[in-house]
Amino acid sequence: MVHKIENQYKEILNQYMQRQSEQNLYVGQNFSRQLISENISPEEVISVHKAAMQEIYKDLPDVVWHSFDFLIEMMINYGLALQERQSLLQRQEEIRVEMDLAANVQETLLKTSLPVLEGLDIGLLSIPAKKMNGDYIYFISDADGHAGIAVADVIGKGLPAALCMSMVKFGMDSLNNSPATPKEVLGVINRVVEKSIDDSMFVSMFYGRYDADNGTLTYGSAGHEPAILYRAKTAEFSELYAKGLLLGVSPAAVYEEHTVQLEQNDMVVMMTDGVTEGRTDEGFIEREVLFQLIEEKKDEPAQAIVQHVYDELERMQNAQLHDDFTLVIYKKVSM
Amino acid sequence: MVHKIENQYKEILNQYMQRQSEQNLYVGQNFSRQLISENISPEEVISVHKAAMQEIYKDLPDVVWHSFDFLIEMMINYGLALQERQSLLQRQEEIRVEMDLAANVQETLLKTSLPVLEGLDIGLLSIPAKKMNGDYIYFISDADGHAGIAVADVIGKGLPAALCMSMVKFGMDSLNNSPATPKEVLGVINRVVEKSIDDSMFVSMFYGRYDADNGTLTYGSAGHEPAILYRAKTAEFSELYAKGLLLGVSPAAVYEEHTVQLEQNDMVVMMTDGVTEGRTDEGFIEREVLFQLIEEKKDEPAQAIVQHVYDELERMQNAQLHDDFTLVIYKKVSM
Amino acid sequence: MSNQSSVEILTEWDIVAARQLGRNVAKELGFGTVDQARITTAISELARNIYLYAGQGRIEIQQLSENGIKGILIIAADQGPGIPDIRKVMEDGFSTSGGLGAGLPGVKRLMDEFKIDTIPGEGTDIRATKWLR
Amino acid sequence: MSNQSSVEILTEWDIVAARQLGRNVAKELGFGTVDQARITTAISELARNIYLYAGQGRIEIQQLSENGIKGILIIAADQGPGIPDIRKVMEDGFSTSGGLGAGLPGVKRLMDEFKIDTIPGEGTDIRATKWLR
Ligand SMILES: [Mn+2]
Ligand SMILES: [Mn+2]
Ligand SMILES: [Mn+2]
Ligand SMILES: [Mn+2]
Repeated sequence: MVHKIENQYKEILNQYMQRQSEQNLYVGQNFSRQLISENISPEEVISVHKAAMQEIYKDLPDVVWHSFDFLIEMMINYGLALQERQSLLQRQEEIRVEMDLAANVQETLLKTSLPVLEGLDIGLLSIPAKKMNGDYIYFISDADGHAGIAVADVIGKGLPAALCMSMVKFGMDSLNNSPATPKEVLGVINRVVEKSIDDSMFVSMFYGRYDADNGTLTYGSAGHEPAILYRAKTAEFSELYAKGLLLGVSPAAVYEEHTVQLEQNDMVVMMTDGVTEGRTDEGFIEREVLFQLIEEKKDEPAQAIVQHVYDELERMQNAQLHDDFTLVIYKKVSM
Repeated sequence: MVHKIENQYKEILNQYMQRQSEQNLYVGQNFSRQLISENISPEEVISVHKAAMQEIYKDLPDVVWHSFDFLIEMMINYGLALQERQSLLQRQEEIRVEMDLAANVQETLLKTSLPVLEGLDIGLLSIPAKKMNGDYIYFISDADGHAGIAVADVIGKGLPAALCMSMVKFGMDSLNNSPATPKEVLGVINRVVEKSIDDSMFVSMFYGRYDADNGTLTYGSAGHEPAILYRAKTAEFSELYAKGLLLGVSPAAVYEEHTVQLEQNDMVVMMTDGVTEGRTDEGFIEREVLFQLIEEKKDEPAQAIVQHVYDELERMQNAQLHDDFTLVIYKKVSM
Repeated sequence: MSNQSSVEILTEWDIVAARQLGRNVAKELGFGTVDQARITTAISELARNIYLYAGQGRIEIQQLSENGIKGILIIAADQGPGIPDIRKVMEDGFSTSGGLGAGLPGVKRLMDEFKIDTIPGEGTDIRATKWLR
Repeated sequence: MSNQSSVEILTEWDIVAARQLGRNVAKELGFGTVDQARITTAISELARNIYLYAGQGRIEIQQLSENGIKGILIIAADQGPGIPDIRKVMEDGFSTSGGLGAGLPGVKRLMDEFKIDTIPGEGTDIRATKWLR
């Protein structure tokens, strides 16, 4: 095989030496790719080059041959660096496989089921910026017509954030089937996070609880992006703000809760900062852009609205998500 | 700077051309390292080489210079591969930082506190083979003089195993302060794992519960490495075996439990397969080797015994752990 | 100020023509041998992408002059299928590990500036610039 | 059958002497120019490690012949501090990212076989072999 390479090289070099045409260089460069893919090191290329020259121009002075020997010596460390690249590529592939598997485990671990409630249409989309999602949605529903939802965002991304999320999930599990209010839920999870987590790790969370009996939403927030309320009657948007520290900052943190009455076709839009802090070439995406996108599809099912907002925002950002993107819409519909 | 490199190169090459000594090549190769560290690509090396030759031997025939031009063209793709190595190294460093942070989070997440019980001396060591530990120890103690311990091993390593562990931990948390027996504990955790985890992910677990009132240990096992009982009186070792499927295989799995009476200075040695399946140049480590190591230090505190076993086994394996290593000793001592 | 010329890419011979055009312009602008070879390689790679994935397209070479600094701009434009996942093709090792060539990350490294616009189903426009220092 | 010779490493000049010895033996055995340069580089790296980290030690070169196949064995031995974390020094990028040289992973790549024995506080013994094909 080495012999075949030597002959091919000599042939290509010989052509080039006669004409020095672009065509010859193109052929030579394509050949160099093949050499790399066959793990031929640069010092071997020089050695093959020298041998080819010796055959074609045997009468060149000795200094020429010595000069190639020197180049071979200079290239040895370059050859080693290239071999290192091969093993780094392999390692990268192994890590990719492990990350994929971990992302799968995370998905199974964190799975939650969408509540089914007459009169409530839910749309939901959560897209990670990297392999592992640092945003998290958890539903708590009970038989009494309540649909509770937690939308959380770990400060930090990737692996550490994913591990942190699993903690939040098990904290929420311990509340399942209990009719806890936003104030209570945020208080419990705050203590879980505060107790178990590194000092540098914080979680923001919005908790909303829809009551199908009277069509109200009660909500609270732990330093989270405010939700948006859309009033169908007046076509107006407003923010659902509630005061509260990030989870994990202080065990004594207390959380507010507020209640709004939803009317027919009103929507509550809950999200993480990945939705509002998307960056385009012209700067951050304005809230008004979000309002407009929602309004464009306001008469469609919640899932279609959510998908539309994502598609358009993704397009504006040239498909480059800088942060995990999570968007949920609760839409009150006719029973 | 490039000018300085050109001059240095010419000087070194010139020396070599005159004498072709090993000394010159040594200097040249050291210089090539410097070039790599300054991101000088191989095509630039050829170009600098050509320029130096042109200055030293201006009268060489044109074919020599053409031949260098051809080499430059051949080296461009090699240069790109080298730049790729740089960015791969950088990426590897980023991943290392993320892994370290995740390992920290995992440690905080999974922390458990050693029970303090009069008459019971506990030694404990858990060393991961990679960054993230796939072995796990969890203590459940109560005010009634019970010291429960779970020793678990996820089948699989790294990230996915770490995520799985956090699930086991929160399952155990839900049992805390309840006087559950091994049979009950294994049953509960089996259902948690079975429900939430990927089909390919299993966990082996030993659960032992020491009762300080009467000096008994009740234990059960879910497909885990058997614990070892050391009888101080007879200096004999025996296995504490209990039947049971791996956690996560079947929701209907039922677990046995057995009880042994511990006497003064008796020891229960619990471990993961990383302890017994360590490989040396001569093959697996025999159980008898483990027995001998324990016996050598049997009169010392449990922690000293555990440390001694680890040090010696590590030495036998040339410091290369193939699996996570976890070893716990419960030693009954005088009140 | 800019001065342009272009080559239609239809056959593999056109790749060579585009290379030749680029090398001539680079030489004329005063780029050294190594930079000439790099610019030519970048053009080669872009032309080859057009030839292989879009079937046809165009390589355009412009001479630039900004604030007295000269440069060369390569534009590779096609109406091919576009690139569905830019993140992936810009990843190291995606195209090069099999020795398939420099790929787009390679072009980016060979030049000083690099911009890619692609719309699935409509085509791709890549612009790469190198300045003379 | 083996034929040996060695060089004490005390000063930087001894690195050159060890290289020269290794290159001569490699040439004599019939290794080509590139392999001669690789064997020499491996020796250089090992001798340099001794010089830098152990202060003194020895490079031994043996000619091997097994089943009619010839080879060269490099032994680098010192009574230095030993290597506390082998995993780390054998990791890619640990020693080379700063351009500090091939490091031990480099020596391993340059040769066919590689074995390292080290005891902290007592010293290090590294053996690397290359066979003539
Ligand atoms: Mn986040
Ligand atoms: Mn975010
Ligand atoms: Mn394991
Ligand atoms: Mn194991």
